[in-house]
Amino acid sequence: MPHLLSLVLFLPLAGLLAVLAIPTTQWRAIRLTANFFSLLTFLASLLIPAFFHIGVPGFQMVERASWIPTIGAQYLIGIDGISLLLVLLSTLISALAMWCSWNNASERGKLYYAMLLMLETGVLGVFLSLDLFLFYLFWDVVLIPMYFIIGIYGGPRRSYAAIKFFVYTLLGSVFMLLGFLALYFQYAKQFGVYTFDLTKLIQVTLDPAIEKWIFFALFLGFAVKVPMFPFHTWLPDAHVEAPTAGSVLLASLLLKMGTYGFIRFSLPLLPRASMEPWIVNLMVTLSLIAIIYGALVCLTQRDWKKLIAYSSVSHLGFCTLGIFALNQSGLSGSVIQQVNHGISTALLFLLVGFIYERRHSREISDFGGLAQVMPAFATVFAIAVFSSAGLPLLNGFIGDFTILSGAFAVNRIWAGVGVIGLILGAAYLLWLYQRTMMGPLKYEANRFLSDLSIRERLIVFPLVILAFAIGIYPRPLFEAVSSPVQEIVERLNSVRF
Amino acid sequence: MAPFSYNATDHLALLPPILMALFACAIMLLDVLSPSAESSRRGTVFFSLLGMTFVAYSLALQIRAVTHAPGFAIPAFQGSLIIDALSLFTNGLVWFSTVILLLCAYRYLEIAHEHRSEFYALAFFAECGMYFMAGAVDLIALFVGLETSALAFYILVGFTRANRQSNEAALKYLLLGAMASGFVAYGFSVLYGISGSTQLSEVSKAVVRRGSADPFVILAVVTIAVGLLFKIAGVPFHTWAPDAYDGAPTPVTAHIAVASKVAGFAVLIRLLLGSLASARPIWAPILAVTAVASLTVGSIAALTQDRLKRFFAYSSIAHAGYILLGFLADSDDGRRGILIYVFIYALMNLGAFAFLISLRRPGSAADRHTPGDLIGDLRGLSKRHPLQAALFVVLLLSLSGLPPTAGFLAKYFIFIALINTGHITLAVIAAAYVAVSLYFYFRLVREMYLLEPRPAEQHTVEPLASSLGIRLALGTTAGLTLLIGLYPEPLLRLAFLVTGGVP
Amino acid sequence: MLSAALFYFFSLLTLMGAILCVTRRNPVLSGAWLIVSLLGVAGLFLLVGAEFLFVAQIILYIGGITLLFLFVIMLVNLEGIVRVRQFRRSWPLVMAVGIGLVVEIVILLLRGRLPAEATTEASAAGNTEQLADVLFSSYFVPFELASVLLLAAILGSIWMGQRRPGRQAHSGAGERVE
Amino acid sequence: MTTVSPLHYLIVSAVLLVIGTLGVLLRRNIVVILMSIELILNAVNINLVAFSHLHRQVNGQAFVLFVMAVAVAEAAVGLGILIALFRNRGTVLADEMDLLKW
Repeated sequence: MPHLLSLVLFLPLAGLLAVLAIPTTQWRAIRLTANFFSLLTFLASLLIPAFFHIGVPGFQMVERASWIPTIGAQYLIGIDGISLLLVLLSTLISALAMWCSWNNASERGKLYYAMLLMLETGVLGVFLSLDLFLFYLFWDVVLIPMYFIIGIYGGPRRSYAAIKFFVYTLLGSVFMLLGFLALYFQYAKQFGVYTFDLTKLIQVTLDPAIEKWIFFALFLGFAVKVPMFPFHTWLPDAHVEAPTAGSVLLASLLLKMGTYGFIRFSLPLLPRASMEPWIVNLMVTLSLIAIIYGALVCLTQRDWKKLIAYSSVSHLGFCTLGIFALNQSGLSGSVIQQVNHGISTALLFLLVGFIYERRHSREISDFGGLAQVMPAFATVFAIAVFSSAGLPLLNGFIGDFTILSGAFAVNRIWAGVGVIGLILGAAYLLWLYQRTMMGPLKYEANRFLSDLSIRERLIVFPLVILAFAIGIYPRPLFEAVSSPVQEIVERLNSVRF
Repeated sequence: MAPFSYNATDHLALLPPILMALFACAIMLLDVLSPSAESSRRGTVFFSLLGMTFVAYSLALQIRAVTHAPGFAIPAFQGSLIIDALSLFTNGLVWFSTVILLLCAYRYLEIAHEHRSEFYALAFFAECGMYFMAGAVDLIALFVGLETSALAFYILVGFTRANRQSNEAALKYLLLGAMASGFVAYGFSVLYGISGSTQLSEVSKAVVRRGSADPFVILAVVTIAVGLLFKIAGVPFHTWAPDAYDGAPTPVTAHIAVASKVAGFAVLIRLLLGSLASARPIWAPILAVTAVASLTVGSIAALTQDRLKRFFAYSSIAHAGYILLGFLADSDDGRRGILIYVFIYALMNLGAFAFLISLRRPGSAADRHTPGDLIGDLRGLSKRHPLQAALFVVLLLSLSGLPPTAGFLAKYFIFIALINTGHITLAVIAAAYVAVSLYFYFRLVREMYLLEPRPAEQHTVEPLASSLGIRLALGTTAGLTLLIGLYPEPLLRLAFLVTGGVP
Repeated sequence: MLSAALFYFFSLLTLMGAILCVTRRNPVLSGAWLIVSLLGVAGLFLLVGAEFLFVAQIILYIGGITLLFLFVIMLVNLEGIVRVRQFRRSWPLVMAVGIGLVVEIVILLLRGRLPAEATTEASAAGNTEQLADVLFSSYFVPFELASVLLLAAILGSIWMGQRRPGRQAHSGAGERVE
Repeated sequence: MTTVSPLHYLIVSAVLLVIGTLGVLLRRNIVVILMSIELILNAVNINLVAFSHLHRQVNGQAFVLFVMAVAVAEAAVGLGILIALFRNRGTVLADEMDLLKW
């Protein structure tokens, strides 16, 4: 399969064109086409591991084509263990998100599905690009459909949330672009060639001061997206107002773009700046603040969805903590935790969405004792909560544990604060579960809520399976990430004096 | 005194403006001769499009000749006109803008009850003037070209003479524009004084000889820079722009925003980066202040507008700020950035204005708000006209500089030029304003997509006043905007070719 | 000596005329002072041997433009205008800037050095012939273009000045009352 | 003080330029603003003629002819628009054009 990656990347785009070709009134056909294409993309992406060689260093299945030769930008995509996991996650989550919107968005379904498909291509492009220019293009392309998904199909404050999300992330990304350009010129100065090729740019040696400036330019782009602590204010608004599919995609995939950016670009391209003690301390401090702050805010939430949104701040704090532990277990834990968070948050948001469709409320106090009327829902929700809280046997545990062991190796206090965050996390999640599911049925209105439908069960099924599978047998994941992570760690160590 | 001669190259250089002037006269004659008013109207449109075809052919002849010429330039008329890459680039864009004007004007003028052949004749006169702005290398030819186009524009702005706003816009444009030309002329007179010649090549030598600290050079460069910044509406010389844009018939607004600005930038390039390049220390600070002020005022004022054309006036002021930043980067990258930006600016603004024209619906001319004037008129448009709305979104994305549209590349090259020449602060400012511009452009998207139509308007599903010409214009520009964003290589090649040729 | 005296006389005429032109309350007076100023300029032209321009200035400007001004002033009935405030409120600031500007430009001019005066004597041909010669050789292109400019101006002023058929109601007397 | 150098002309011209500019910026009466623009263009003409004299050539004087043509055209069109405006509005005050902020 010579062009498998391109196929995966552009299948959703083909779906987008197909959807646009169908008249608006035929919304059933639109729905079917969109789901078909996203499923097809997922199936195609399942072929990637068959051609992927685990443990081989560098990028694989690289496709290179001339695109804008005058500025040295190429169509250059490739994959390594880290992006492999994220690509598989993206295609799966996109397909599920598409499917979970089966019953809504009929009125303006065409635009909705078109935007979802565009988003899928954008996210896949971000994880596949090895050319900085191409990467930036996909990075920004992702924002456009998200704006419309939140803005048109979201909650009451959707217009505010959508533009806030858009402007925040764009502001970050233009500075990221300036950072890329600085790198580009530094490379051209040293080698006399203009290129955005990641594998080439890595050879550039930078003046320490410039390297730090570039680091912070990139940091702005990635940190807004993650979001790291002071840049997180767009996240609760966007999540709460977004429709279910939007929240799922936002939490599971879009946030990962930020952490992926750190791992793929900041660390390998700017190793000295990334190892600079004060920068590492700053990054870790921000991560720890995010962990604790996110958890504390969760404890005070009354809105079900907002709580889950803030839990992402906390969980992503673990991911960035793992990254800036700058060692093998921290980094691989971080990557695996990104996948895990994708799975567990997707589950949580899907379940909130299912409840909201039935009850049209997200106030935690409106529920209570749901386990009696919706046993299947309660079970899946329990799995999601335990997975998110990091209980053993479930996927969350693996990631958290690896990250904390990585952090512990560097600084015990970091690990200590992390553990506190973990405990707080368990507290707010279990409390949420208790308030909504356990006890007697609080309101009569909830008595006749129907349990999960077949479609809903089928949607959550793969995620539940994955949560258990990763929790019990995480080895394939570790194997996939170990080689690329090792390369990064070696690169970092090679510049350490 | 050299005896007068007229040879083949002179003829080639003068062919396009001769055609323009001839067709302008012919159009007026046609109006007198044609039997009925209706046939006269249609005839005028087709005849003017025919004229544009001839002009295109003559420009194509020039392109063919230039590619064989040494140094990609053909001087004509003893060095008062030149055919080179810059002039052809500018004339191409002006031509395109004029065609869009002709395509869109018909419907608009019909609605305003002012569909007269004079409009088309004036459009040709304006183009004729801009031809000389692009190609003149003699102070007098340049000045007369500048004035011819400006004068035609004053009249076009006030063309809907029954409309007070149009009158006032024209008058204000004329008063400030005439003052600006006065400054330019004053600067030219000083340049003539120090060089003893009106030819730019001689002027350039004199300026180099005197250096950039010479008082006369300072006087000339400052007055010329101020005058030209008036023409392209850089802050603080922009006060005429929102009123002129708002009051003018929308097709004319598009033409001022695009053709007149493109030609203005061609003059700026020819003068500041050409003949007065050695005076960079004088004009660079003026341009830097104007650029940053334009970005700021343009972006902030656009946030508060509720009238569409004023909104686009401020938006184009902000764009002028970006283009001016390109002048500050003293490198080929900078020159290329300017050209690429100008090209893409022309494309996306023409599209945006074509869309605005299609919003226009019949209403009383005395009304302050004819339908289609306010940003609120866009509300719920995505439901009524999904395709037009989508195309407009593409253009807005491009205007705010987001990939994968052409607008991103325009800003990208300005960033590149700034970073490469060490203007990091300016690059950061420019980058920050991208986010601001996103915010204000997406106010329009919000109106179209996010907000429900007002209850009163839900019943009146009026068709857009869209003619074939308008649809053609909107489709072409939006399509090209997207295409260039995805595959910009041909445009970049063109820009490289042109920067090779600027004297 | 005589030429110096004449220079100062004409300069005074020009500048006084200009100042009075822009400060008069009544536009008719402004127009009159404009004529004085333009006459001064014409005199200056004569002093440096631009005879043709001297004639053109008098015929074109004073005979043409100024009359046009006066004609329009009569046409648009400016009685009310005379009694209202004539200057913008920001005038002190703008005045200060203006005076600063004059000082600045004069300093620049004084510090600058003029190009050496050409030594070649003017050719035997008269001023008008010489002018015609350059106009039809070096400046052939702008000369032709100027015809387009003037054509556009004619077209435009006719279009603007024309009374629109069926729209006279808009210029009714009732609207003029401010 | 006996010989008049071109510099004297330039100074007269500069003062005239500024008077004209101030007229444009300060006056409210549009007719007077148009007259001020004529003053600016006359400043240019004085400059050109003085330089033309300095260089002993007539190129500058040719330029003056073009500036005059431009002045005529601007005045004609400006007054034309003024009449159209007066028909619609009945005022010739620049800042009473209240539909559009000055």
